[in-house]
Amino acid sequence: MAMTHLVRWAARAPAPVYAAIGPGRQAEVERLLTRPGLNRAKTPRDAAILLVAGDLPSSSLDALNRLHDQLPRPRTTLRWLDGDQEAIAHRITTALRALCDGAAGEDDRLPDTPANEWKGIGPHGQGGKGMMGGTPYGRPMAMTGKDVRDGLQLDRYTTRVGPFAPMLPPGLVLEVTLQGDVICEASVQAAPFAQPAEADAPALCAARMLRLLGLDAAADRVIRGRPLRAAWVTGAVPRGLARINDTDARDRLSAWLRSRTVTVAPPDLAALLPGSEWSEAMLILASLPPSALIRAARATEAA
Amino acid sequence: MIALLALFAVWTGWRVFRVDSMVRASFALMLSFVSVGAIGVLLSAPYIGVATVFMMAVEMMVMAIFMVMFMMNPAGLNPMVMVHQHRLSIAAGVLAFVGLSAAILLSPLPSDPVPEGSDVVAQLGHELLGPSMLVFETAGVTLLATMVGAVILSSRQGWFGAADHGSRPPDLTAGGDPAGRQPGDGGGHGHHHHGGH
Amino acid sequence: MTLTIVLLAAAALIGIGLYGALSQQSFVMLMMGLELMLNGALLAVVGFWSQSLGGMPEGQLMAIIVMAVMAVEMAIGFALIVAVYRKRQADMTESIGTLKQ
Amino acid sequence: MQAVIVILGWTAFAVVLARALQPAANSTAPQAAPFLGGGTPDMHAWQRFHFRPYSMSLLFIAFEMEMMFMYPWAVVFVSEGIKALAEMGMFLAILSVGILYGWREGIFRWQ
Amino acid sequence: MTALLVLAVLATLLGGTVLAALMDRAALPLAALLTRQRVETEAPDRMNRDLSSAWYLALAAIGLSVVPFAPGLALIDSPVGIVIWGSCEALVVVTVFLHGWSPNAPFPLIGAYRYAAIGLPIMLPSMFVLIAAALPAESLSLIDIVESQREIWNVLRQPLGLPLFLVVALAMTLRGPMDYADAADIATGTSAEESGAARALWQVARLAMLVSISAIAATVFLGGPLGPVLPGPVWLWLKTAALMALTVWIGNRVARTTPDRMLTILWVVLLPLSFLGLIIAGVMAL
Repeated sequence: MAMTHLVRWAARAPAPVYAAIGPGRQAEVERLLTRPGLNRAKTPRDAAILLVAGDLPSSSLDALNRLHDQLPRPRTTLRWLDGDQEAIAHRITTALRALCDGAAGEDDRLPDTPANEWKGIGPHGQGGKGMMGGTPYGRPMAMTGKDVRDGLQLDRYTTRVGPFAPMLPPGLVLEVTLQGDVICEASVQAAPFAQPAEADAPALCAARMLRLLGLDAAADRVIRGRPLRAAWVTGAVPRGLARINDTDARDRLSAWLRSRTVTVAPPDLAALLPGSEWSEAMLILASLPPSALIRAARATEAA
Repeated sequence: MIALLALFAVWTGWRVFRVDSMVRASFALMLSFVSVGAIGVLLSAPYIGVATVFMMAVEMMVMAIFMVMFMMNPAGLNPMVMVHQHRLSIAAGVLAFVGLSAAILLSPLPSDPVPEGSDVVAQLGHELLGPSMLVFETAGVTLLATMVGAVILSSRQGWFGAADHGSRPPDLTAGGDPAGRQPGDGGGHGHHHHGGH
Repeated sequence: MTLTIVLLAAAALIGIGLYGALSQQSFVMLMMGLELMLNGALLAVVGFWSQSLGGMPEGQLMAIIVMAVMAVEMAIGFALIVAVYRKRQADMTESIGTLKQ
Repeated sequence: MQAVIVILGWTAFAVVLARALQPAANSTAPQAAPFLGGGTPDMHAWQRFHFRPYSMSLLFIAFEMEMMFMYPWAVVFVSEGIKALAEMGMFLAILSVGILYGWREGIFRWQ
Repeated sequence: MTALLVLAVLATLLGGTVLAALMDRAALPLAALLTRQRVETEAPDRMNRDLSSAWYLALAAIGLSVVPFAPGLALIDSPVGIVIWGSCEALVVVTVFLHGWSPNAPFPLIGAYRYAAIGLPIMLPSMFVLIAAALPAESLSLIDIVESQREIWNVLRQPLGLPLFLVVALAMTLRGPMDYADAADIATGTSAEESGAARALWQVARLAMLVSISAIAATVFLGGPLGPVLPGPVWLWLKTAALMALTVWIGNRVARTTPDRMLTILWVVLLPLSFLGLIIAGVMAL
């Protein structure tokens, strides 16, 4: 009884969609996800539907599979190849209803094997040895190293983020080494996917920064072309972030909010990111228009 | 009730040194403080009891942060024992407990409980303000000295330039193999998935 | 009776704290032992105040002083750990011993 | 007595509720990998985490101790009158020096 | 009487949580979450993961138990009510930290530490405004604080108190400008790795905490159950609902700055403001 009510409510809820955005589709997906019946999930753990927009290059298929498997069951993948917003919105709600009606959903795409074989190794069978050695539970532990800010040498955490990270532009794979939440080293493993000029539209650029500032509703309003209703928006962006051609992140945000296009020379990403705290780094990346960011990342990647 | 809480306080206190994860150790200690606070509330010391919970929740949060910052293997992913002079310590601990217990059990404890319905918080307030400004001034100066001392010691800009100037790595003789794997020697670095070339 | 139970628990906490303070190699864990001993002291003070001192306000003041000692000990202790780690990248009590050389 | 029982009761209630509502978690290996937008980590996320405002947290536990004195002070404030105001003003002024010093040293920034 | 008060707390918590979910437009998504799998991360701290949401919920219930539903009538009738609430705030920081620590994943971990950095100092203004409210009452008990507002509400007598406390409410409920634990730039931070019922329970606990802290604010600054004609509990509910709506509204409309700037703002702007509020309250009370 309770279960049937729950399922009925679940079917009426806005569809939680996690978008894996391919080349050329960023603007369309960003506009699509402001529709009332859809909910933009910020993590795959919150999503039921994986929306794959456009043709992904084969190099990012591994990442897509990893992302797909991270969605909780039951889940569905939808591919969106044409530009028809009505049709895809309809497909998403139909798919969600099918999941609520008991459709089995998709199985994992990757084999059920850990990153490293660990079971039965080590004194407790946990895969580790000694104090910090081995690969306990399948992964090694972080080790200490140089720090960029205060010289306290604590652990460094190295990881690749992207290409479908919600806070990074689609396609960008960053290899970052973090110490705490400060980026010590950053390198571009893959440049963002090419996007048409539409992705540089002031409303979309402003909305990306507004989301990082915790203003989702305001971001949706700006994309729909309505006036912004929020306080302390430009003031919340620190001064001096990513200063290029005499404009910093705050200046670019206020230009976008006044519907002005911003053009900047592509910066040197490898010099821009290290030393900044994670949320500052995300603001820096979001404050660059996609065209500039893509050129910058390609230059860094080539170097 | 008091006996149960006392038992819980002792058990969580014991768990502090028996868990692998530093976060669990800190918060086991916090639970020990919380149950001591609850005993305080039951023993007609509502302010001291609740304030213990308040203060210790905060202090153990900071404790957990520093434990994780400076302990190897902070999450206890590899089970470990990091003790020295183990027998001596056990002996000292047991001796302290036995000695104190004997003193408690053998000496006559005067019985003069807090009078029913006395406003202990207001009494404490009057005691703190007191006839002179002594308590507040002493506490203020002590805490100021602590604040300044903690900032000087912990921040990089000491009085004589950067504090890590001329520092060198430690001798690794004492702790066995504490530095573990060096950062560059393999293991898990082979999984780069390049894309978009 | 209540007082005996409370004081015995306090004695046990002090005993465990002493064991921890003596046996732990790491400076941070040593601080936990100290805190546990102070916890026992706090319990004893509160118990004594409540059952044997007839509600003398000095007893409560004593408990506050114990807590202030804890706060001061923690702030200075951790600041020292940061300073030593910065100099030596070490967090073992034995390594601190070699600092004297 | 009632306060302690109520607090224990709510805690037990919440724990039982959480147990009843949450099914056991289960995952296959690819599902269990930490979410990094399709990326892969090299190591466990648990680490000697470099908490940046550590000097702030030390200043904080010293400063927070003053709360212990302030609560009883608030109760007797009206009956002690202007003297209580003066003492607390002095106390807070002394402690504010510590905060100003910390601010000058930049401990409220990410170090 | 006690049983009735337990029911009152439970009903307020339940009704308030549903109301908060409707204000957030989160009711249906929360129901939907319950139908999905609960994912487990690699080598998590299972005990703390399972307990953190439960503790958050329990702290909301304990906080609400201190609130008087009618003049002189609270489930926890303690002489140190605001200190109990202060302990709840301190334990919320611990709980959110554990929630982010336990999954053994990078984004939750960053969220946990960020919240520890912001959540600890935010307690100072919170304590100062509550102490300021205790001055005219000459007591730390919320019942006496309500009684002291028979002539004039604290929101008028201590104009800085409520605005500062709303900032605390945003931080304690992980909302909008103070949501450093579950922010968007770390993919919803401490709950980034949680799905299904576990995620739903964490969100429910956040909403319950919103009810609890709004009820505290209504009691301390808006006279709680005091009011003409209607019975006490109804006034308390109305005032709580109004403050909940205000908090949600602010949370949706004010931008969040970077954590290190917020830390400086907390110590250098909000803390002196709360000193000022205390001095104003002290002079008014004499």
